[in-house]
Amino acid sequence: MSQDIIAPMQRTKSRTSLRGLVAWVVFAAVLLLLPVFFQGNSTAFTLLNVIGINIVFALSYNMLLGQGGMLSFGHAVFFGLGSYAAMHAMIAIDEASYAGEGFWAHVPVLGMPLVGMIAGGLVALVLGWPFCRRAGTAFAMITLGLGEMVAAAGQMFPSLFGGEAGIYGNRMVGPQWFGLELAQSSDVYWFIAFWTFAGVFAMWAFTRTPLGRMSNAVRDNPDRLQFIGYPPRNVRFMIFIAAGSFGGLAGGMAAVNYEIITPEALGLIPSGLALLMAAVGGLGVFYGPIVGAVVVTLMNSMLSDYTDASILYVGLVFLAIVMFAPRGLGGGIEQVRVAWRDGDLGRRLPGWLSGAVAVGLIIVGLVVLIELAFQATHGSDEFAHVFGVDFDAAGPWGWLTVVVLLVAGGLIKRATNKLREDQA
Amino acid sequence: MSALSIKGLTKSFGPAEVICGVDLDVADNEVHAVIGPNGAGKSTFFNLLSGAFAPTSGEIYLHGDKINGLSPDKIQQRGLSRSFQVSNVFGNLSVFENLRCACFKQAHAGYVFWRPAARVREANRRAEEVLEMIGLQALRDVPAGALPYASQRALEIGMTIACDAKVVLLDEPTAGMSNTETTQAINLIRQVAEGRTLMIVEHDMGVVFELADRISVLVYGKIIATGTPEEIRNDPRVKEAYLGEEAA
Amino acid sequence: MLEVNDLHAYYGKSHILNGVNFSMKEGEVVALLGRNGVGRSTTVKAIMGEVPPQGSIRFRGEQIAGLPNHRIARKGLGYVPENRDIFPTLSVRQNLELGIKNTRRPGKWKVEQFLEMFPNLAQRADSPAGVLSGGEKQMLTISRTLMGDPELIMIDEPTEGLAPLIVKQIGELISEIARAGVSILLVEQKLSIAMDISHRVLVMGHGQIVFEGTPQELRADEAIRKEWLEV
Amino acid sequence: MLELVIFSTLNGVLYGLLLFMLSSGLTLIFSMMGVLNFAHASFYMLGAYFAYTLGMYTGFWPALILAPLLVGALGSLVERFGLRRVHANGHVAELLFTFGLAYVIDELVQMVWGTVAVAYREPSYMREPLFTLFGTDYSIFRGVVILISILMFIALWYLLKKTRVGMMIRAALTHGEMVGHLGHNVPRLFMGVFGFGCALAALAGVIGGPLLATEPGMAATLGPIVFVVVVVGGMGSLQGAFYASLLIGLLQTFFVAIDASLADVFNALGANLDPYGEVGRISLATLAPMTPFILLVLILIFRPRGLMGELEP
Amino acid sequence: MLKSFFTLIAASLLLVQTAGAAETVKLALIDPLTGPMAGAGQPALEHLKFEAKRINANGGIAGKQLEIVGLDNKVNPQESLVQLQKAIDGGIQYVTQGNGSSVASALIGAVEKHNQRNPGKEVMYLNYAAVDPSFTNERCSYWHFRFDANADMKMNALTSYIAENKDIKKVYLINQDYSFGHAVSEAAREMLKEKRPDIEIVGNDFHPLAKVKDFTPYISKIQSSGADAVISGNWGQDITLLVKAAAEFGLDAPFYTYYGASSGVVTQLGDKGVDRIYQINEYYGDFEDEEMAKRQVNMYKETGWDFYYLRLSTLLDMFKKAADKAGSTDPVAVAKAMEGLSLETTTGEVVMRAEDHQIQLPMFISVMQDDMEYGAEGTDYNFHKVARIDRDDVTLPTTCRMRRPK
Repeated sequence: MSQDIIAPMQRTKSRTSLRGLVAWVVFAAVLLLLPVFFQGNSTAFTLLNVIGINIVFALSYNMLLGQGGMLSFGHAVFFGLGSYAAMHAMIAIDEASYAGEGFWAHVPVLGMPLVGMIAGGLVALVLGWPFCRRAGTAFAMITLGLGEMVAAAGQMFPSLFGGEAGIYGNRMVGPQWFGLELAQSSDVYWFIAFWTFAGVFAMWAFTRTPLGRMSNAVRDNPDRLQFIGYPPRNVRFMIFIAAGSFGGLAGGMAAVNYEIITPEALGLIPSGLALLMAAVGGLGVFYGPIVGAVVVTLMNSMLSDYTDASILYVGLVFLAIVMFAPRGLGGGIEQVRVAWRDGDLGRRLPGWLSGAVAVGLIIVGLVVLIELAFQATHGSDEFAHVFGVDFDAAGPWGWLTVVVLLVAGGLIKRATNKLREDQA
Repeated sequence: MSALSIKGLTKSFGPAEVICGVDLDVADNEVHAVIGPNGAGKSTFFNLLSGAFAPTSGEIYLHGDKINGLSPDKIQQRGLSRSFQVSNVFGNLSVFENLRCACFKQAHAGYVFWRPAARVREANRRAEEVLEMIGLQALRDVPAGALPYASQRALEIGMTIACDAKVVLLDEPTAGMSNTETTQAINLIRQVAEGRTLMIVEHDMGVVFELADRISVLVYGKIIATGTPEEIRNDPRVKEAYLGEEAA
Repeated sequence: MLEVNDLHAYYGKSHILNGVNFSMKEGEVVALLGRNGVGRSTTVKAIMGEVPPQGSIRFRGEQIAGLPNHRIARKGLGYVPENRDIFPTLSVRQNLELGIKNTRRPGKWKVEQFLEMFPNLAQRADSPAGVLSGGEKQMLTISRTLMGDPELIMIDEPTEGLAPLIVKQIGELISEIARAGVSILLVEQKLSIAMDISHRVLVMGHGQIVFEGTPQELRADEAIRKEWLEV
Repeated sequence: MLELVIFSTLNGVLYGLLLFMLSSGLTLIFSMMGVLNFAHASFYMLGAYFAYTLGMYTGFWPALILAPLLVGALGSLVERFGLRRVHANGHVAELLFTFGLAYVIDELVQMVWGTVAVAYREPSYMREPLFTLFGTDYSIFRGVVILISILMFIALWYLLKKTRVGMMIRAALTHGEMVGHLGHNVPRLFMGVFGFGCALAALAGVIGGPLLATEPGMAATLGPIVFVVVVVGGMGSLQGAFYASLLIGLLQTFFVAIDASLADVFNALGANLDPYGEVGRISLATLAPMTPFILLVLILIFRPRGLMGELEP
Repeated sequence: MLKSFFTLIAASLLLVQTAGAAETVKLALIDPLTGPMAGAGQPALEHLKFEAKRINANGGIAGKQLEIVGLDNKVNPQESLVQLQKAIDGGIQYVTQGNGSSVASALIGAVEKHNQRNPGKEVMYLNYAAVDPSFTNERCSYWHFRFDANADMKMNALTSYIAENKDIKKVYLINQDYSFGHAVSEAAREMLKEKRPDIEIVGNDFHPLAKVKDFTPYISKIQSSGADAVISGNWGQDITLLVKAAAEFGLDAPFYTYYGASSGVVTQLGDKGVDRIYQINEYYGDFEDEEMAKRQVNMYKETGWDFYYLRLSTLLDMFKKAADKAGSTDPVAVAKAMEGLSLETTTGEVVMRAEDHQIQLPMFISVMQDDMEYGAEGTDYNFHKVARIDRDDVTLPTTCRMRRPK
């Protein structure tokens, strides 16, 4: 498999630098300041919590695909099973604290992500060995089969998975730590923020360990790996376990956040979501999946308020990124960052800006087109509402707008390409 | 005891026998070159020695230990390491990372995930050493895939020796290099050869005669001659194999 | 007919061709000699577009560098690759038939003609070509390329790994092609047949042409032979 | 008992043939271009919907021809303007592309034809029984489906073995570059094969639509099974895909037909499984739709090159 | 790209915060509105909007105008909780939902916890179609009201009808392999055993949910078992494909189903369903009542969907009645008023039982027929009433021990 879309963009610094530290301080500060910004807005907190979970989930997925070169269609198995384990533990805490005795009575709910992590890792440990013989298509297919099978099992064993209705628990039980009673989503935010930070940091640190490096090595060139003394299968297996653990960590976070887990969480759709987030954000940059998780989560939860074609937009965004920006949004950000670092930004900015304008026009044109088409075929509303403007599919003006926007966008794009060629 | 001892080695792919009964002994600290026309089976021969293929029959002893049939990683652990004809590095890792990955085995650190790679002192020290040896300090943080060709070849050799193997196989280390680059490569290989047993497949006769203590000529899967460079140069069978009747 | 000017080519990072210059005339047989790894095969691959070429390649005055390979082939260049690339699941006859570029315009070479020329192939005309021996495969690939009526055929190491008797047969076939008026660019390592058949020889070293002359001149030039060809 | 065996066989074969029609296109595409087309089942769905809409104007038979042609053309365009562009970024990018394409096609189908199933039915005269056995009818349409599948296999076989294009395809499977050196336009051949593969999927859709259901979820449920067929059969092996299709078709039908639980099976093998426990209680019929995936995982563990494949994926 | 997202969020947050003005009362429908399951959520949304117009024309709910807000959950429980939070933040205090027991289970838990943790901001959950019996038994919640008969009540009604039919001697059960399917199968076996011990259960099959494309093997099995009737709780494609396969193989046994008339089934089955597929529901397709017929005609004209969910109309009417009675749209007051409330509907009197918040209503068995006066989905087919089962024959006792807030 060619690794072009996975390849990191630039020189990789091998020593921890001060700049790296700054990034972490900024990340922590953002996590600390967000609540101030969104105070009193529980929807925002709810979304932030989902985003936090998805960040860890997407990053854990990228340990496989981006870092280790293993395309998986079954990563939700670890997320889901980790979530189930955490939920069972939460129920145990509930029962034990009701009885007032037993091991679980002393376990705080705050620690549930660790339970999920252990469960995810164990599942990967038990299942993973036969899968890791090959990367590439065989691995993709076998994880697809695994996902389908575990999802089916989720429906077949109600005592463990609770049937379709799933199992549910209460997070406000057990010993309370740091005064967090976890009643409101704003309370849960601190829990999520802590584990998101811890998870992201741990996964970043993992990339710096020998095994993390070996996982890049097995991605780049598994054949060579055995000639420096490591069977690729062993390395893949270790990565698989690590990715499973962090997938389980995200699952544990989800268990506390939602207080319910259903077998659907094991299936192909959430696995696809992980892939979507990682690919949209960019596989080659460490923070790519974080960007992807933010964008895809927001699109998933918010876009349907504005349009019935929301899923179509998600699909089109994904397709556009695969076709035109294979390094994802993170790759784009990295390009800007590198240009800025190299003092190249001033020269390249005009080209990028006019390119952005062109793409923006084309996007707006396409959105109007899709909305018009939607109205024309479904027609329950009289007008297609786009960006606060009403368009009528029956009249010519809407369609004309589309043409104008697309043509204008196309022309600017062409001019931009020429500008860039001249620069190069 | 010879460093590498090969007895009756054969390899068949289906009906085609590519290596047909090779016997060869390579002494400790010897630089041994294998030459031969295209398609003679040199690459297959190396692949058999390094474990990429399992031999059909015959034995290979490394310092007296039988290694035929072992997997490449096991053979590597026993002290035989090889380079590749086409640069076979980890393209997206930096030069230093490439070397460090190659050093982890010796430091028993490849599966370590509880401490940063930067703290695996032994591997870091060794990687720095090799980096200096192959003269790529300036390109230390450049992804290996983006290196100039000659540097990539140097890195290839660097990775091969990083683990401190006692026996090193180099597959066409100077293929595709210019004259000056070739000279540099010869110097590097000479450095590498110190205290090691070296086996080289090479087409550039200048390089071969410059480096080799002994030469074996492989034609159609058989070694038709083994000897010092002078003996080989004057062997009519070798001339024929290379140039056809015309020259012989 | 064929003019190659300042041709460069890379395999990944490795700079294989370093400014190759040569030209060929109509009906000429030229041998391209040199040791392994000096860029002989890469030169023909670059001409066919299999390796991206940089520089100028003109065929009958037309620039062909950068065209897709089928367009180059349709302009009248034939290519017989080193590894022979016969289609193993197709029968011998089908292999030959696939050499025809346009079924509506029959060329001067006929399937039957080759089957006559090589009784071994005729015997196995309808069995899968994968079972042929190395020599037979070589005959088949050359014949297959001829079915497309090339005006210039480039043959990469036709005798590699073949027994002396077969080498002789191939030599005869190549002479036959030359007699039919097709120009030939022959990539060889062995001097023997190249010296017999070719009008002109080119010797390559380090990605460049280092000698150009008649076979006689090469035979006389001990220095070139020592430096670039012999052991 | 006998009727159960006969009808299970008939049904298994019919389902298997349908699966093969789908997977043959995917196999061709994969073996030529190395692309595991995730959107293949979406083209199957498009076939059904196109035939439904066309059928309203032209009737069933012309739609049977026209819909695959249209979908084939669409597939060619996808190859030309989508896949070819993505190809430079490697197989992961190609897979992601087809993954996204499946997403978009599914959504577009919902936009155009609505979220509920459409009334795509076979012509009424085909609903009559072809024969009746043990009181069970076997409709003419099912006979027609079997006939069409068999005709398709013959056509496919003829195309690959006897025509010049087929020879080119077979040659390009192993030596794509060489075919180009002989003066044949390989990119166009790829485009054609991709389109042809999509057209085969669409043909399966035209007859699978009335047989099963024409609804927006039809691609998502069948998609993974088609992959299973291709992998189990051996990547790139048409013959393997054929056997795998029939195997899966028959396995699924017979698992349903056999009235036994896991406990029965294991206890018959000498194990001791609680027949009322959560595991023992599971009936084979319940497991039937999972058989493809169980088969897939087993095959990949024990025989990674599949039934007939030459190479490991 | 990113920036437009931030503006999007900002805009959406603004939107929900300025909403919730005094003069309207909002009811959020949390159901699949996009994606493959949208066919289940969209008709409910249209039905609610259609009926809201009528309610508003008649004075609204406790004097306020009713507004229906659709929130898309893609039938995913986790996503539903996000949407619930969005609704709550937008000042919405009433949510309704019907598709998926998993979602209902998540919503019951979430609403319960929310109300406990946020006194004064209570939310009420009006369930219109999630039929898992446990929601009004062991899992009953004060804030959850169910307007559909639960799975057991439906089976009670259905088995009462079958018990009357002496021709049925052998029954085959085929259901989806998940909690709901198992519940249907179990209820059928128990109730038939009690009401007609002579009936033999000749088959009890489970198949995975929405995974089976080819039902013919099951039909062969049913055929060879000699069953006189088939009972199935299948929904979605699983019921369509099942009955279709039966028709093709000339299986004449009637199918007694829960969801034989859900959207898309009639269209796909066509004449294959006639006289073959029966449904147990709170309504049927004859529209004998003139007023109801008018609503069906108008709604189909306006929205393209049939007037299928009588219970959604019941839900809104009861909501109105309770709020009017309480004189407030505060959920605490409305919930209190709704307990034990009765309402006269076109099919007779229905009562919201106070013990478990399970509606008590008469039910109907109907069968698919051709040439109906009011065809479903633009066809000539619809479900013709076969029998009415009185409220008392539908009702079942509850194990609910309702915990009422003080």
